[in-house]
Amino acid sequence: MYTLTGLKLKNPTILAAGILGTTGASLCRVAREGGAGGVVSKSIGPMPKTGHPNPSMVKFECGFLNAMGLPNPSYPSFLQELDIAKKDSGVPVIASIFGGNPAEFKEVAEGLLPAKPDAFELNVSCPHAEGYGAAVGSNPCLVEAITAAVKETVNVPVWVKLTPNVSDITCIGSAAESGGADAVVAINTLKGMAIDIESGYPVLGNRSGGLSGKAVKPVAVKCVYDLYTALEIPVIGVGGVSSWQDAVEMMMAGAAAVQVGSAVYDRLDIFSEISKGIETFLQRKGYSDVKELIGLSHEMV
Amino acid sequence: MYTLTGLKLKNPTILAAGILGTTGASLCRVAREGGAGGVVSKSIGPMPKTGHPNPSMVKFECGFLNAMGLPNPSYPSFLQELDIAKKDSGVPVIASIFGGNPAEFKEVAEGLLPAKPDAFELNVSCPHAEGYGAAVGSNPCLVEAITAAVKETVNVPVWVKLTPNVSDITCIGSAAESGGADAVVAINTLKGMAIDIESGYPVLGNRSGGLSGKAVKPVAVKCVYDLYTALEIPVIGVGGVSSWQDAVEMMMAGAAAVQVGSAVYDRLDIFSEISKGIETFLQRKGYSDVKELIGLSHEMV
Amino acid sequence: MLPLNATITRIDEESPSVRTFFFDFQFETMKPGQFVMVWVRGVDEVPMGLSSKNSITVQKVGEATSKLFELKEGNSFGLRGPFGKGFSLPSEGEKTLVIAGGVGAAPLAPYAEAAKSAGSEVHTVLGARSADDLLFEKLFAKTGKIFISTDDGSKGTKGFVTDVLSSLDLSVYDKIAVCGPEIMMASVFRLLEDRKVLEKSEFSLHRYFKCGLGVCGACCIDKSGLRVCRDGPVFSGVQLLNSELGKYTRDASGRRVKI
Amino acid sequence: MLPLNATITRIDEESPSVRTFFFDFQFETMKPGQFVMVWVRGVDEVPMGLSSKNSITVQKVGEATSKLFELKEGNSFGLRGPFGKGFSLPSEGEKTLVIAGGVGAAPLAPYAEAAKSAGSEVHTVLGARSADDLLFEKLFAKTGKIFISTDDGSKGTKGFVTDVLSSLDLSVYDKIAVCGPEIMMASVFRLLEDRKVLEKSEFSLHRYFKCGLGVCGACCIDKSGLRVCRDGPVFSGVQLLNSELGKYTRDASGRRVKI
Ligand SMILES: Cc1cc2nc3c(=O)[nH]c(=O)nc-3n(C[C@H](O)[C@H](O)[C@H](O)COP(=O)(O)OP(=O)(O)OC[C@H]3O[C@@H](n4cnc5c(N)ncnc54)[C@H](O)[C@@H]3O)c2cc1C
Ligand SMILES: Cc1cc2nc3c(=O)[nH]c(=O)nc-3n(C[C@H](O)[C@H](O)[C@H](O)COP(=O)(O)OP(=O)(O)OC[C@H]3O[C@@H](n4cnc5c(N)ncnc54)[C@H](O)[C@@H]3O)c2cc1C
Ligand SMILES: Cc1cc2nc3c(=O)[nH]c(=O)nc-3n(C[C@H](O)[C@H](O)[C@H](O)COP(=O)(O)O)c2cc1C
Ligand SMILES: Cc1cc2nc3c(=O)[nH]c(=O)nc-3n(C[C@H](O)[C@H](O)[C@H](O)COP(=O)(O)O)c2cc1C
Ligand code: FES
Ligand code: FES
Repeated sequence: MYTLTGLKLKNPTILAAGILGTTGASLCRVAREGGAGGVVSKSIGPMPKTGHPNPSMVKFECGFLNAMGLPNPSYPSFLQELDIAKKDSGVPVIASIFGGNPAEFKEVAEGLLPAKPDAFELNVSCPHAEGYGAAVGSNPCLVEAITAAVKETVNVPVWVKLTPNVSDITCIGSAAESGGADAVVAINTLKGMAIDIESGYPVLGNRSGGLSGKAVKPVAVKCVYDLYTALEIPVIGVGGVSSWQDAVEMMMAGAAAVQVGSAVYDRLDIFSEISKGIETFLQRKGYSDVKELIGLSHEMV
Repeated sequence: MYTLTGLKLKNPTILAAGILGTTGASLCRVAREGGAGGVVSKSIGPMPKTGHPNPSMVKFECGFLNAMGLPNPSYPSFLQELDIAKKDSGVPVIASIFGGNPAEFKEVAEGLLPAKPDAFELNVSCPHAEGYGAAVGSNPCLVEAITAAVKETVNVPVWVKLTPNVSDITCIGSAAESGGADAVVAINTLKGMAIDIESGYPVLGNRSGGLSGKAVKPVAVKCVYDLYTALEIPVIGVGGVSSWQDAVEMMMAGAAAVQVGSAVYDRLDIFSEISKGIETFLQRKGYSDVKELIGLSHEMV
Repeated sequence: MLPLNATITRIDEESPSVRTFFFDFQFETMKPGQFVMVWVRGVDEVPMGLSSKNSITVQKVGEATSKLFELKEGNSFGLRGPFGKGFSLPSEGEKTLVIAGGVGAAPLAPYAEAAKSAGSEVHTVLGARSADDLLFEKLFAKTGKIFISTDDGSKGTKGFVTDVLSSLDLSVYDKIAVCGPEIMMASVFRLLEDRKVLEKSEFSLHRYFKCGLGVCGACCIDKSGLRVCRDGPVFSGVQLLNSELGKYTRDASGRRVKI
Repeated sequence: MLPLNATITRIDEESPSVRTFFFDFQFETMKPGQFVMVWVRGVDEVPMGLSSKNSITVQKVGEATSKLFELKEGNSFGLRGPFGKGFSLPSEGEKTLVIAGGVGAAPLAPYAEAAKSAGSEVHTVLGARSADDLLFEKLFAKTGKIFISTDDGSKGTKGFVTDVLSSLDLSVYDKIAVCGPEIMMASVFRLLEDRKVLEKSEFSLHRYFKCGLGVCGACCIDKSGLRVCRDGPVFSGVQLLNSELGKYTRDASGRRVKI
């Protein structure tokens, strides 16, 4: 058992938001078959959204580009999915939510409370949804206000998910901390795009989108490293984690736990694999507790 | 022949700054053996700098991390190298320069004028040199002032190289344009780091550094795409270009020419290879001029 | 993998609303039942079963398929794939029953051929609204015995494929492969369950696909949480016990929609 | 490739200032003359020739090498490589002359062994400041005839390797492999040029390395612009004609420094 902002996780690997998180059943599957220590839902908003036209996700050599456009059934419809996840997943279920302003965030959080999510994750970082995500998450004042608004509304932990598409991520992280966040999550995807040279068309339906997977790991590690230095609250590391080595690296940079997104493409049980790999590593190195890894690289000078 | 801000290039591929650009002889080799249409020197500053301790560059699956720390012999020593490059490379030679403020940029530009570089490229984008590069290049006012200061000093084209580590690269690009830049170059490396999990030490001597190579291409394409929309002046695309397809993609996004950095790792004659590949592509597609590719994706809606 | 550029080499008119588009390369490793994401540039990208190594067979239903229907030989579209799990092939000497409804015949045509090549005796139950809409009738006839049903009785049994099935001895088949509209598949499912032959059956499902890669979760079905795009689209009948099949699907936003 | 973790399995004291560090894995594909980047964590990363598939032989000269000398068996350092171009091996029956000065013997020791294994007759000219500093004397002696020079005359010819060379008939050798301090290599170069045997010779150069990958340009030599880390460190004598060898090198900032 591993405690993070009061949540008891089976292990320090968590399903990232927007990955296999649209239905309660798939969240349960990731927890049970995949071995995730906790699961985050798809980001849920105030109104149903169909998202951007396809192609909404493509794979390339070093990662993935996606522009889903925050498709979601809105909070009233998602309640039943959250119920299923809470009942059957056997792990903490974190509801990811988004909105265009503090009031919308508050509305969605309130709306999902009946299903008793174990925590909320505030998506102020999606890079390709106009008026949402990074559009609000690049502004420290808004991030603080949104965090405070949700904190006021709920009495479970609130995590704030940050965008790397800013000059200084620690400044946004600090705003979340000031707003009362219990943890920050870094990183959401990097702004990116690809063009089909045969036709000249941008490949994504939305023209541009967000980069994830192996390509972004060094960027994520750096963000986590800097946030660990700047903040008091825990940092949850996400971005390109696809092996136990990546997870250890992220934790040494300062991550209290890791989230895994794109790498479910390789295999669903990546979570068990990572958590077993970490255990073996701890044993080999003679560490008594995974917590000893957290921020270790800061001491190596 | 291909004209870019008045420079006559053999082809639209240019050696990126900081790659094989410390000596005149190696610049000549990249032009003659490598087939580059133009070459940019290592960034040269006001004082000799030895750079960060090693490891200063490592390769990983999807790219490279480097933290050279702007090692350079300073402009007085570099004059003789620039002379050699100008005399023997047979292509336009662009002097990349850096400083901590407009006056330093002016000093370096002036100092290199005797060697008659064909253009200057202002490095306001290196992500791992304190007080230089991105430290000044994230501030639009400084970028405008620096550009203006160099423009005042020299009468050859001035390119401004931008950092992607900002919330909105077009805002920095516009500042360069207002300062009188003849072109912008995007992108310099993305902030990133890697940790050696066996020891816990960050791998780079400087702890963190900049990400280049394949991993950053989607980010670079997006920056070029956005800059092409926002600016009047040409955009030169750099970041992860390692094949003619990448070059075509970059040009379709809006790049008037491409620079190639990390991919010289694969082979030195990547420049000839790319320019031949572009030619064949133009023929196959029935385009009469490479310029028809520039910004093409903006028309595909 | 970014979309490949597929240039149309031939277009076959299969029925008033269905065309087969052949393109200029082959998915050599394709298994019948696998699908591709077809990118109609500037419009949308939609899943289509491969009707051969180098073709898709498309029913015109909405925006993307209408745009596809405007394309001519020499035009091109983007293709990613082949994705997903196909139908399992019979072994030599096994008997195979193919049950195809409407455009569901598309992935079953190469399956029937492959089953025959594998040395299986193949029977097909082919259903459509009317005679004109029957797909790949000749092809299925070539691979073995064929039973036809049409809603309007213009050919074969009047009614649904289940009306044909009710008169067949299903216990003789080793593999039963089903694809068609969900309502039809749900009826077939119940029938096969009743006849206790569900464990020999496989169904190819349709759900709204976004990524097609098994990452986004848009296509997951209840209660298993299986991904239609990756764990399917072909599922064994047993995997679909207690599933949402025939009850509801989800729209692009993830909301449940009654079938 | 990120640095591998190399754990020290044995340390051999070769001379008062030189130690060989054996580590716990082998660079199976290593060619003599190739180098690794040795990462002394928290200090620096420096190039070292491989003195065998699983060892480096290090002279203590400054910060990184001093830190290395503090390490014990069981301690570890990081290793990237093997990088660069090694010495070319003789064919069976060819005669090889090895010319090693100081710690330049490190990459030449595995070369002499490999040359002998390839069926070549190997002669070695081994130079050092004094008898105590002679490296791998026994190893070279095992691979063939050995000629020794010491600056102080404490063993062999008093003087430099060139003093030994001047009394040898160099025309009998098919390969001449040279590594040592630059001053020494420059003298050898001139001597070989005079004797018109430069085209048989190869020299392993030292320059300041940053990336070690052939990308940054820190190690390029005049006038060719060749990269010592990638196109070298071993160059043919002919490649070095009209080069900066023996004239100047560059410091970490890229400034020319007289030799
Ligand atoms: C695995 C699979 C294989 C398929 N194979 C074939 C085939 O071989 N031949 C064929 O004609 N059709 C096939 N389909 C159905 C085909 O994908 C839809 O007919 C097509 O998407 C309609 O697109 P549209 O833009 O023309 O219609 P729209 O007007 O966009 O929508 C009409 C209906 O098509 C479906 N649809 C639209 N977009 C998608 C999407 N991204 N993913 C899934 N369904 C969508 C929805 O049910 C929607 O209600 C298959 C579907 C799946 C999931
Ligand atoms: C291809 C190659 C192979 C080598 N093989 C061996 C070997 O087998 N055994 C051995 O003892 N030495 C070898 N050297 C030399 C070795 O790299 C230096 O002795 C070592 O770098 C000194 O580091 P330091 O920190 O102890 O010294 P410092 O105090 O840092 O510097 C002392 C001198 O060492 C050299 N040096 C320092 N850093 C570097 C660097 N990054 N790249 C190149 N030179 C540097 C410079 O000449 C410097 O003036 C080799 C060098 C090269 C280029
Ligand atoms: C298909 C897809 C959908 C995503 N949807 C969301 C989302 O709804 N909310 C969110 O906060 N992040 C979303 N993300 C971002 C991921 O949660 C994660 O931050 C990012 O992908 C980096 O991690 P990875 O490299 O492990 O994928 C999505 C990512 C992908 C690839
Ligand atoms: C080793 C190395 C050194 C670099 N030095 C400089 C530099 O001095 N000045 C500069 O403007 N950019 C420098 N860059 C950035 C490159 O010019 C280029 O913008 C970046 O690497 C992305 O391109 P790539 O993916 O083709 O390498 C350097 C990059 C590398 C890898
Ligand atoms: S469509 Fe994304 S998981 Fe199936
Ligand atoms: S050390 Fe970088 S090119 Fe040789």
